[in-house]
Amino acid sequence: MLRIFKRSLNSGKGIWSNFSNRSETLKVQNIKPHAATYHSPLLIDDAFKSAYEILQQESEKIYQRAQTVEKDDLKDKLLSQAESKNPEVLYNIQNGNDLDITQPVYRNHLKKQWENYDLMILMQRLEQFKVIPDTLPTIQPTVDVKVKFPHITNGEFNRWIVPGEFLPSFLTKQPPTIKLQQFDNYKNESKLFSIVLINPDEPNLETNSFKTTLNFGVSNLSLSLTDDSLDVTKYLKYENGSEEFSMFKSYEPILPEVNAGDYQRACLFVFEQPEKINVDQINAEDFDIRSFVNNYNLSPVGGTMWRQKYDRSVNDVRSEYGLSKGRVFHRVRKPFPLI
Amino acid sequence: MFSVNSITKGLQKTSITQVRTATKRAAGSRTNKNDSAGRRLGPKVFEGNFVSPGQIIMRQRGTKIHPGENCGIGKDHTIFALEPGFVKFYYDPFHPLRKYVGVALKKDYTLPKDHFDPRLRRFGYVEITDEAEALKEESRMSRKEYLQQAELTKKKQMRAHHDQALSTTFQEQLSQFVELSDDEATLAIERLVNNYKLIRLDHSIEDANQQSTFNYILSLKSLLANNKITQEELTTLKEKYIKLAEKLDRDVTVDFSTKQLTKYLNSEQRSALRNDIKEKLNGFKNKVISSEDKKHIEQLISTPLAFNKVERADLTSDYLPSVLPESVEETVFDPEKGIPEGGKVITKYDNTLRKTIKIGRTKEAFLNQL
Amino acid sequence: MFKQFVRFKSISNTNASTQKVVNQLSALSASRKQPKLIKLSAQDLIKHQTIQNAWKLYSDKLARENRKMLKEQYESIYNAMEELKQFPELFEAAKDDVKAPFPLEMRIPTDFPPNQPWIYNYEK
Amino acid sequence: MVVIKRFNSTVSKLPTISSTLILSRNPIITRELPAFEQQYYNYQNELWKRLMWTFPKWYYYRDGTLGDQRFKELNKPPVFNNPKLEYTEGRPDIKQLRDRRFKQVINLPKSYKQAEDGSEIVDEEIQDNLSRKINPNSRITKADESKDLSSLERQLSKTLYLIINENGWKLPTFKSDTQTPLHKVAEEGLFNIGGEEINYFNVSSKPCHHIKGSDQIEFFIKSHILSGSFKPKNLKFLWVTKDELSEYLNEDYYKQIKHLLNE
Repeated sequence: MLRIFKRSLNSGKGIWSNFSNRSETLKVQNIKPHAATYHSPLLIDDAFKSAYEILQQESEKIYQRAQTVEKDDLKDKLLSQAESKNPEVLYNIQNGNDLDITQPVYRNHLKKQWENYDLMILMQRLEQFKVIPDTLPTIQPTVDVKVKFPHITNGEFNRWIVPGEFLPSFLTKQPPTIKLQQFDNYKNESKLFSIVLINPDEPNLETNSFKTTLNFGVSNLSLSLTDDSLDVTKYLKYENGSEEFSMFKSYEPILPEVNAGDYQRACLFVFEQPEKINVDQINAEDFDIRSFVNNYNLSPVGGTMWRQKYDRSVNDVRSEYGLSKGRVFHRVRKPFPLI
Repeated sequence: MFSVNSITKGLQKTSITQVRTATKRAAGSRTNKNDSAGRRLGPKVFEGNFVSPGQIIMRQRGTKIHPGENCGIGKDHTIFALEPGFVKFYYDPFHPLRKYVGVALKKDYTLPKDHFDPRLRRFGYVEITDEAEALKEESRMSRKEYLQQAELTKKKQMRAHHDQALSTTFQEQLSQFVELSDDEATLAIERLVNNYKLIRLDHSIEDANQQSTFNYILSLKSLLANNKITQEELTTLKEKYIKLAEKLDRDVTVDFSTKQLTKYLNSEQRSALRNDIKEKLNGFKNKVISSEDKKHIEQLISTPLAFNKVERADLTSDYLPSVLPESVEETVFDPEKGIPEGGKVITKYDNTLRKTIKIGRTKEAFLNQL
Repeated sequence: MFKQFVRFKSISNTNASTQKVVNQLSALSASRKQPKLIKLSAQDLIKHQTIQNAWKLYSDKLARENRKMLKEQYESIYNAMEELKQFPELFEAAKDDVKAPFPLEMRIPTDFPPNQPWIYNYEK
Repeated sequence: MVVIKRFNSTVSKLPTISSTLILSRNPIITRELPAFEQQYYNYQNELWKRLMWTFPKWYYYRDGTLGDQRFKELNKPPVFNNPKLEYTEGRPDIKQLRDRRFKQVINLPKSYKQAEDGSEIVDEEIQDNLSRKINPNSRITKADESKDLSSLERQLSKTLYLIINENGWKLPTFKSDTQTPLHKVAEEGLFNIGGEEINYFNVSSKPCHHIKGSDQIEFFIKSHILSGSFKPKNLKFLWVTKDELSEYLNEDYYKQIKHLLNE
């Protein structure tokens, strides 16, 4: 028997048993029953019952206060606070159940989780690999950007990539699925985003230096909290002539040549647009990310990066994209100065 | 008594300077002994001078000057250049008390660079123009890679073999579901094999279908890029394939766990099927299960497209436990009244009675021995 | 010579006083006396956290009320003394707080009352 | 909300003053715990008992002694772990005669005789014996049962305050001149109306509060009654708790002095 926080336990009169205004996703999901050999601490149920009532009354007060508040962020904070001690919500959070991002309490939990781990990793990689300031001057992410390559049939790569890791070319040969998890979108509105993938490490032999190439560019992509990714469904629709978003550079994988530096960085940035962009004016051949940001008044809200170097699958992918065979450089770096 | 003045006057007049000549002074003084030759410290090149990689810029004790951009530091704090360029001495606003020396890659480049500006970087590698040499360099392997070649080839062959086996089973079964021409059948089987691989990695059936379509469109684009087909051909092939895919997806899909083709069901139909099966299974709860029942239950649980691997394991442990629970009264007997054929007596501890009790179970209770 | 190995029951050769010390130390030592750690199930863990959350909320509220009362009492005394400044003699008398000895008769509340809850026969 | 005010020196005419005595009887027994507090402490107590070390029986009851015999009679050994048996609620984990999965319940031999049903056998001879069973007094007194509001023995777990009836219920108030200290006025006043057989403790000579009227100021003096009794002639009086006080006093008046009173 599940002797747990069933709403029947609390006579069902409090705010936490009322689902007329609250989402069903705040209900507890998938309760695992105790093993037959498990023994609960004694008297835990009595204390829990009273504790539940006390917290529920407090939550009711916070809900009432939230009704009087006008500001979106403050209201969101209060709504999150009102549910943060709800045992059903806590159970869902702690037991790996699917969390509904539209609920303030889950959204704030996910935001905190992101800030405490994934964001730190991302910023470390962006700074250590000098993605900032080599591309953008700096960035303060507010959106969790996750990338994976869904075409792969190899289980090893069937996952979200970790910023900074080395990826093989057979993995990156198709456009990635990009998931943008917004945290400050309180009303689940649709917002316009631009996504660019650039490689600042393409050799430039004329100057004995590097140039930046644009490998993928998408604009006017409308995403919300629930519709949050650019995936195969959207790519297919685009192929079939839909105009949900505009592409100013179709995907071209980064294909490093033999001995062309230690590695090449794939820098993916996400920008929030104030308005629709006319993509015909964008110069995709000689792309400068800083002027792109300035020209269209974009605000960088997130990003990620990975690294690539020459591997045995590069030549196959080159031929798939109809590219000529890549150059081969001498293994030893020569002391010729910059031109 | 003499006054001091008179003594000094006397000294000036006589000008006696006393020199110790015969006393023993050959050992020298204790404190003066540790002199050494100069270590030739200091800057070796100066502001604006050109340096090559490895050239020493400064020898010092401790870090009088810190290594800045494109400079390295040795174990005795010797600063040397890492890149060819022009020496610049500067202060860094992030460490206001330090002096730095750096190598600017261009003559008129000032250091330190603005914090938010991109770095100026030198490529430095030279292209190999000789084709044979280029090929040699390209095919060069590290020892680690070389040693892994055998295993990699073997894995590749196994994958190909596996794919081939899948293709043949699908080829045999495909005609049961749809009527297709030979060309279409090849495409369809390729598609179904890819779908199977994706579904195995937890993609949904619908996602896998779309991914396979997208794969085909990209392969067509690749043919176009290599001038094997024209744009018009691409459009017609694409439309043809999309029609084929629609037809195929409507009728047939792959069941991951049995690796067999099966009729496609959409998500609503699948959940209805799941509920239906669960209801049927509930009919077997708390009942004696015969060997036919057992087969039937196994069949229900492994119905294509109904449950995933974890759910199947859960259902099996729920509905086909190795020993039926004691709540199934027909399987329990009183051992004092005699033991039926194949029955077993089990001794167990009863928590409520606080003593050991003996319970007889008939052979029907032991499902694992059916 | 062949020696047969027989396991005897070990006889402790400690004397009585040493054995006493051993006993006393064993009463203090942790070996074999500790219970199993409490490993709460997912549900019970949530219940425990809920109880602790409610306790925190409850005791915070009590402490807040207490602080507020003390603050008000202090302000009352302050205002009363300010008012008393109109009457210099009274003010001086109030200021020179003659510390009365703390009464020994004052008792701390106990769980149950004494046999005689109140002493009536007090004489000066 | 009380606001700190500064004394205004431009008052021309001095107001009349009075000294009011807040005479309290402090609680004699501990407060009644609210339900949640009680449940929380019980739960924590269970956790604490569950994590307690095993009782070193061999130290307190040496093997073969009479005490050991009595202890064994009272405490049945736990179920031992028989490897041939099936335990549906988990295998016992016995160390030193204790199942380590649970709290250990110890019944100690009683120092008094006990009947079969656990009730005490009262023996006249041992009424004053230290080993007799201790039966605590009831937390509810006769005064509570008879609802005698003028008794000092009522509501032992709460603070009681003295109120008297002089044209309506009020705290004892005494007119003061500008010479005698306020606490002396209150003390004399108390002895005047209630007799001198009161042992009381004056907390401070400073007033704890004041209420300002148009031409009079009322100062409050706090003190505790320790023993003795308030025995006035021809004066009705009551000992009431803080909550009850709100029923007897003027509503505004009670609001002004509420923060001075304890539960």
